[in-house]
Amino acid sequence: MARYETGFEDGRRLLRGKHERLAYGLLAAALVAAPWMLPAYHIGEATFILIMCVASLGLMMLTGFTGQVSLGQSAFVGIGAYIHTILLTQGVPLPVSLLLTTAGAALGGLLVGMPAIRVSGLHLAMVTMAFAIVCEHVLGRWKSVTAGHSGMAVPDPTLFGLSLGGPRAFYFLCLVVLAVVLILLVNLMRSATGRAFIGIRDSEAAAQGLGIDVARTKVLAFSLSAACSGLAGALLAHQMQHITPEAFGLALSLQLVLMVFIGGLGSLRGAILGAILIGLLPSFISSLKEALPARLGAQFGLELFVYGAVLTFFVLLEPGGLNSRWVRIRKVLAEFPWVRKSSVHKTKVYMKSERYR
Amino acid sequence: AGVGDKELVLGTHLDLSGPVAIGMPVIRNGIQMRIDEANEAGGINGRKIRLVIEDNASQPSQAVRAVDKLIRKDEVFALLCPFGSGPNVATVKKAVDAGVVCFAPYAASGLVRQAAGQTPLLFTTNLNYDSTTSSAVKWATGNLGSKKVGFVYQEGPFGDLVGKGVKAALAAKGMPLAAEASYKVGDLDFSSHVARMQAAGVDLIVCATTTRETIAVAAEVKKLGLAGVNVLTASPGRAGLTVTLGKDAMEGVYGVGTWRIATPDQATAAEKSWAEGYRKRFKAEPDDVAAAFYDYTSWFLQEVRNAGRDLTTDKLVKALQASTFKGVASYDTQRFANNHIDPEWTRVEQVVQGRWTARSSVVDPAKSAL
Amino acid sequence: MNAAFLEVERLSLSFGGVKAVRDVSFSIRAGEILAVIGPNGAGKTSLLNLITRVFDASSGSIRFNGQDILRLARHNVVRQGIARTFQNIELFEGATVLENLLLGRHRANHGNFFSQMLNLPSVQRAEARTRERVEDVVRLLDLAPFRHRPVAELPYGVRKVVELGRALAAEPRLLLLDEPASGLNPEETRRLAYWLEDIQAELGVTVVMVEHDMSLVAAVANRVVVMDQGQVLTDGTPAQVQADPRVIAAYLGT
Amino acid sequence: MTQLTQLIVQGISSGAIYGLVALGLVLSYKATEVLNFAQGDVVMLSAFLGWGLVVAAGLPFWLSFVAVLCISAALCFLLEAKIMRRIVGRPQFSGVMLTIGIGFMIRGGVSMFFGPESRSYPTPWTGQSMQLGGSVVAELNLVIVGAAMGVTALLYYFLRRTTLGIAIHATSQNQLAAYLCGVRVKRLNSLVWAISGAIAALCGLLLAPITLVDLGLWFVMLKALAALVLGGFGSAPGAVVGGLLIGLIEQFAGVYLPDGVKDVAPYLVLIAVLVLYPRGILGESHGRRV
Amino acid sequence: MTSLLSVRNLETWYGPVRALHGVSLEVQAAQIVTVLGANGAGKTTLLNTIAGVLAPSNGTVEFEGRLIGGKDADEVARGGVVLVPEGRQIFPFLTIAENLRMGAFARKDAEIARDIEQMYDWFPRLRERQRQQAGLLSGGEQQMLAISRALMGRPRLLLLDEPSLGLSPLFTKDIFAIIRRIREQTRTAVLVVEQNAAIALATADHGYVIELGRVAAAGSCEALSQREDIKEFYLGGASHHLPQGVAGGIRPARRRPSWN
Ligand SMILES: Nc1ncnc2c1ncn2[C@@H]1O[C@H](COP(=O)(O)OP(=O)(O)OP(=O)(O)O)[C@@H](O)[C@H]1O
Ligand SMILES: Nc1ncnc2c1ncn2[C@@H]1O[C@H](COP(=O)(O)OP(=O)(O)OP(=O)(O)O)[C@@H](O)[C@H]1O
Ligand SMILES: CC(C)C[C@H](N)C(=O)O
Ligand SMILES: [Mg+2]
Ligand SMILES: [Mg+2]
Repeated sequence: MARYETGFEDGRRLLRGKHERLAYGLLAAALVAAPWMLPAYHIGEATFILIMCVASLGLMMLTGFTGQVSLGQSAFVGIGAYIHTILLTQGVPLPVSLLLTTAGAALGGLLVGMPAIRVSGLHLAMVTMAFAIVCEHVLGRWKSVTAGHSGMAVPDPTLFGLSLGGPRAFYFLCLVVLAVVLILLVNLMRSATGRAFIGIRDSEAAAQGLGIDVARTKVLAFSLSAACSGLAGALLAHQMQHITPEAFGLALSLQLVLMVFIGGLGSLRGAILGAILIGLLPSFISSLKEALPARLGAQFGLELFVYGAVLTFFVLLEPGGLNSRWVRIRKVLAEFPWVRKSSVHKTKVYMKSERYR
Repeated sequence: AGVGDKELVLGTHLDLSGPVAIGMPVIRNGIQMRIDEANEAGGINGRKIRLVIEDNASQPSQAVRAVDKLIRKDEVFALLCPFGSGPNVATVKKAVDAGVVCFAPYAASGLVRQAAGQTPLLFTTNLNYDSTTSSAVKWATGNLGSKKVGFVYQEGPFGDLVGKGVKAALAAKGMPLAAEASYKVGDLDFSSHVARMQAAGVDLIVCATTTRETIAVAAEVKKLGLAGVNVLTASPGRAGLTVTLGKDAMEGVYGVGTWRIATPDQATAAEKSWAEGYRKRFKAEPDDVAAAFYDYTSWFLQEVRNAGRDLTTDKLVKALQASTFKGVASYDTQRFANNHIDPEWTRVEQVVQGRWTARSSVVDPAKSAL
Repeated sequence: MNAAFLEVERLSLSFGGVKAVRDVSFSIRAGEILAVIGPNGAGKTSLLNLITRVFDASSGSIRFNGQDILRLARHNVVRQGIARTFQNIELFEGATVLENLLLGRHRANHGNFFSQMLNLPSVQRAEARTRERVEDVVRLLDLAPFRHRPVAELPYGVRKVVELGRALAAEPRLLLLDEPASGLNPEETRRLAYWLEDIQAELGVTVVMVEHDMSLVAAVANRVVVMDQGQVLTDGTPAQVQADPRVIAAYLGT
Repeated sequence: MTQLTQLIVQGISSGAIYGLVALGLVLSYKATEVLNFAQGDVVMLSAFLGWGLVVAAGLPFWLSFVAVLCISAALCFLLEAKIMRRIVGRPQFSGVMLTIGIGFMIRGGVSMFFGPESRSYPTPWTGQSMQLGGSVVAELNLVIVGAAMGVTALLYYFLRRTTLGIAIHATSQNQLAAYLCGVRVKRLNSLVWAISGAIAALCGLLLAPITLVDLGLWFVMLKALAALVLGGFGSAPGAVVGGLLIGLIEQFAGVYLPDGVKDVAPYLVLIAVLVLYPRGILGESHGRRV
Repeated sequence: MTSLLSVRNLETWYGPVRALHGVSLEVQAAQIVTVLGANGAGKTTLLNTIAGVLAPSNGTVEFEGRLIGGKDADEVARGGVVLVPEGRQIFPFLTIAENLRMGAFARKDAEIARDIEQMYDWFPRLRERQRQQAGLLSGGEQQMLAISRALMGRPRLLLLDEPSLGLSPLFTKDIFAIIRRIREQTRTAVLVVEQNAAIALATADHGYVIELGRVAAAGSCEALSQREDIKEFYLGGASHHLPQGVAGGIRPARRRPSWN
């Protein structure tokens, strides 16, 4: 079903047409019903993915839309997790602590962003990576506050005296947080600020020429993505039940970048698809191991190899990320009986230097 | 959970892809060898043993997911020898809360105990790094005449705990810690650590290091020709592998021994036959760490058998608490006191002609000095 | 109303040893179309870059509507109602034509970012207004067929028009165009001339245009400034400068 | 005093390794604008290959040395020709992602094939040291410093003075235009990757006797990245300067600053330098005009 | 008689979009041929396909009797067909001199330095700026650089995509004069796409008009210049200039924007 817009509002509407409303309604129902359909283990996995979605949405803001690659997102996740845990142990109620954590991480993002925006591209990736390394180190060394490498136990989440620590309740907490974050970000992306993000990504010179305050907008994107990551960190702390600095190291940053990249830069849906894929990968690999002959399955490094292979595969074969695959599938479905095999004509492509931006 | 009609499911998580992955093959081999033997003998009380191994990459967060999977998906009966202080501290509470026995985690025992809270389900066999190192340092100040002590350690619970021991020993003697230098797992270059020690003029370097780092520190000391500086490594660095790999560099290094390293000429009959079996099974030279983990597995399976056919967690815990054990790598018979291995048999050893050689008698540091 | 709308005085710019602009002075009245012509490398683009504050002038002043532009923060220049196009086309390649035009109206958007996140009614109203304005531009420039096309795949000529549209979407009072007709054929240039007339006559926008196509300059410009080697060579009506022998020698050729 | 010289020598020699690894990165970045995150893994792989040839196959050291250089070069050649070429024209970060994936595969593959144990092999320099200015210097350190200087000088000459070198710059700035000038871009890119592979192999072979042949060898990559950025992305002398700087910072911070600062000192310096000089120490400044 | 370049039935696609629908065209030795067409007609696509920048999905390109269709651009360039692409593809961080030297990359002879001097003589602005980064040149200067870099390759067929883009009227004339001179001196054939049809038709021998990816008209330049439709569309009416004060012209009615 092709879509036609019949007014300006259509272009901005969240769900266009009956079909989308139906599809997303079904999805919502499925998500709500899931905890009763899934075994406990899978609820845990699903919760983990929901949390990762929040974090990867944050990074998508920064990397996918504003074009600022950050390898330091783990630091904000870590900061969020620690602030939240410390606040909870001080007896701050959960919702307040979540808000304060988000604000704290946003402030952190602001402080990091202000100097960091002086550099861009791979330089920025390195600066943020350095920041993440330093941050992990500080978390490990600041023993009086963070208990150092031995880590801290995370109190169970409780809301008005109700424990949300059980897998099901916690799943819903994460689902609600994700939904709220998603809606806020969708709103932002279809308004002026969201467009300004994209403008800065595509041409800073032109953005400046159109009256966009490039520096301020970049810092805003930084701070926003840090806020999302911090919030995700708070939830992740509950999921882990015991937090240590290593949990928020470079590996997490890489994972997040992989999520937004494999999901498809420049699309919120991509962030979510990417989080699902990368989130499911470890379980996939461990079940693959069981399926393989014992000799091969027991090889050291198999996990790493398969992980790398999957990554390589997706980067090579899905240039637009999972999102663009999704869009193509949807297009085929929409045009269904009239499926037209789009004639594939390979075009030559040339590398465009990004130094000249 | 995990107790089937024909099968007993156990789980573990090791660092298969992280910075300490080098140490894992021998651990896995040791555990696997004992389980295979049990299965070849028809299983235990009519049940075959199946061990599910997950990867924790030495990362607490990944360990949490691994343990989640082991508990909820594989529904394991117990965790057997899971690896790493960080991963275990992060996961042990989860496991025991779910009613899963956690046996012999290779981690800083005190911290794991602390993380688990009061529970009868956790059994720790890893000698406490602090108490063992502490008595070894005391021994060194007495017997080697060390006056200034420096400390090189891995950041993290393992290093912290060893450090606690070192400081305790020095405090008892009224000595300050002359210098300390930390490193992160994965660091390659130890020249600045040793230079720091040199600058402080230490004559004993205590290392909370594993294989590679122990060798690196020892080699650096040799290279700089620091005469009269002794190196003492905490128990993880005192392994057969360290000497095999480090060769000449390791000559003269002291180590805190917490299990026997048998060399062919001093091996007992039991040890010889174990070594033979290991060689046959894995086409590799037997290893002391493998032996230690073979032992822990043996101990566990011994009590699984003693708990009887109608195996329950309670019965196993009772059986373990009442058990005694002496394996191929034990210095002497041990049992559990408050679910921690007792006595903590320890001795100081030194590499002489490529072999760990006893320098003290075997004692329990809790009861008497080395 | 006849006071100078934009007044450039003794403006200079140098890059290391290269003096790109030296002591340039001129002024425009509101509603005029001023063409800036001159040989390659004369400093025309640099002049536009100075007005939009891409570069900081070495000396001199620019007054726009009584405001000293050189004192403003870069992004605030647009708030004053100045919009521009670029010689080498600086569109947002990853976005569609419509998104490019919407971005053009950035300065006219209301609401801080919290209200945008919450999609408050005021934001919704502002967005609707923005879309209306953009549709006006689409209609004016006949961009409807390209509305949802990604800019990256459009031919050169259309991209030039999109860039003009983006500048117009900002509802500027002063429009700076850098070689708007380059890459257009005469037929298309004629269309452009009509648009410029509309922009001047009906929207009341003042235009400064750098251009090499003398047919366009002759057709729409009220006044022409000729630059050479960073300096103003002469100015006057199109007919005057076209007849000036110095201009012919340096620029037009015989 | 002797301690000071000793620290400087140590710093320079570990810095030289960082610089060498970074040089390899500079090369592939120069030609294809891909930041090769798999470089560290190639270093590690080469060390393992060295072990395989010297110990497992029992070949003489120098023969193995040459063989490893060739194998790594061939591997990187193929990597570019068969894989990296497919992502040409995609955003710069695709290359980072792809090489991260490939790096994982190399690491996984090595540990599957060789097993994760550490090992070591003898080299002509193992355990040799000499007196220099009153302090003890391992010969290996001198070899490393010499190799780094040699490679840098060669590369500098190649990139700056030869037509082919200028063609590499040109290709990275505007690939299409390079094609149109008749530069055989594809072959050139593969060649450059091969050279950077050979440099990585050299690093692996020099590093192995200092540490051990170990999966963790790829960690030098992090320091090399810091060196690369510190020196100014894409500048060959910058990479070496950055490497030396990081090596020295580490040594001095390790001895004179409070414990724990050493690990982060290079990164703190990196952040500070980039915030002050966004282009790095020797980075070229690229004006952009509109 | 075989032509220098002969393009038969060329078809080129951008993914699912077909930009050329079977274009055929000939260039004889030492001939200047121009291609005219509206925006998006496919002129750039045509030149890019000939030069090997794009791959044709159908049809053949033959140069000096050898098939070059589908070859990579570097091979085509080494074969003597050099393209000055749309959008001034210079090397922004190389100096002007280095840019020119890159133009002669495939050459091995000793006359490179002399040719560079020749370029400086033709484009004195480049000599003034020879040590400057090319990316900092003004638009027109970059265009000069792009053209002279192509000439450095001593092509036997020069493909020019809108050479006058951004050049001053004086320089546009110069460029076409240079093209003619090169043809005279070295018998280099030229295929030039141009919006400034007046000067292109005046310079060239033969012309093609492309519309929507097809050849709509072809013929000698005199013949083409006489055709009414071509005068109307490409020469901008009879006068070559827009009428003073366009308001009187015929124009489509449209709803006017209404702000202010
Ligand atoms: N950033 C810069 N650094 C050094 N020189 C520069 C820079 N920008 C411009 N120039 C020089 O200043 C002079 C004027 O450039 P400008 O772009 O203003 O010319 P122009 O009049 O727009 O020419 P054209 O008609 O070719 O576009 C040129 O010679 C150019 O080389
Ligand atoms: N990268 C691309 N992807 C998709 N379509 C393209 C792409 N490039 C060009 N096209 C389409 O191919 C057609 C021909 O474009 P081309 O650039 O060859 O036109 P042209 O005649 O050179 O126009 P101009 O005079 O504006 O330069 C146009 O309809 C254009 O939309
Ligand atoms: C090998 C080891 C004993 C060190 C390990 N990382 C630990 O924390 O206990
Ligand atoms: Mg200009
Ligand atoms: Mg074109």
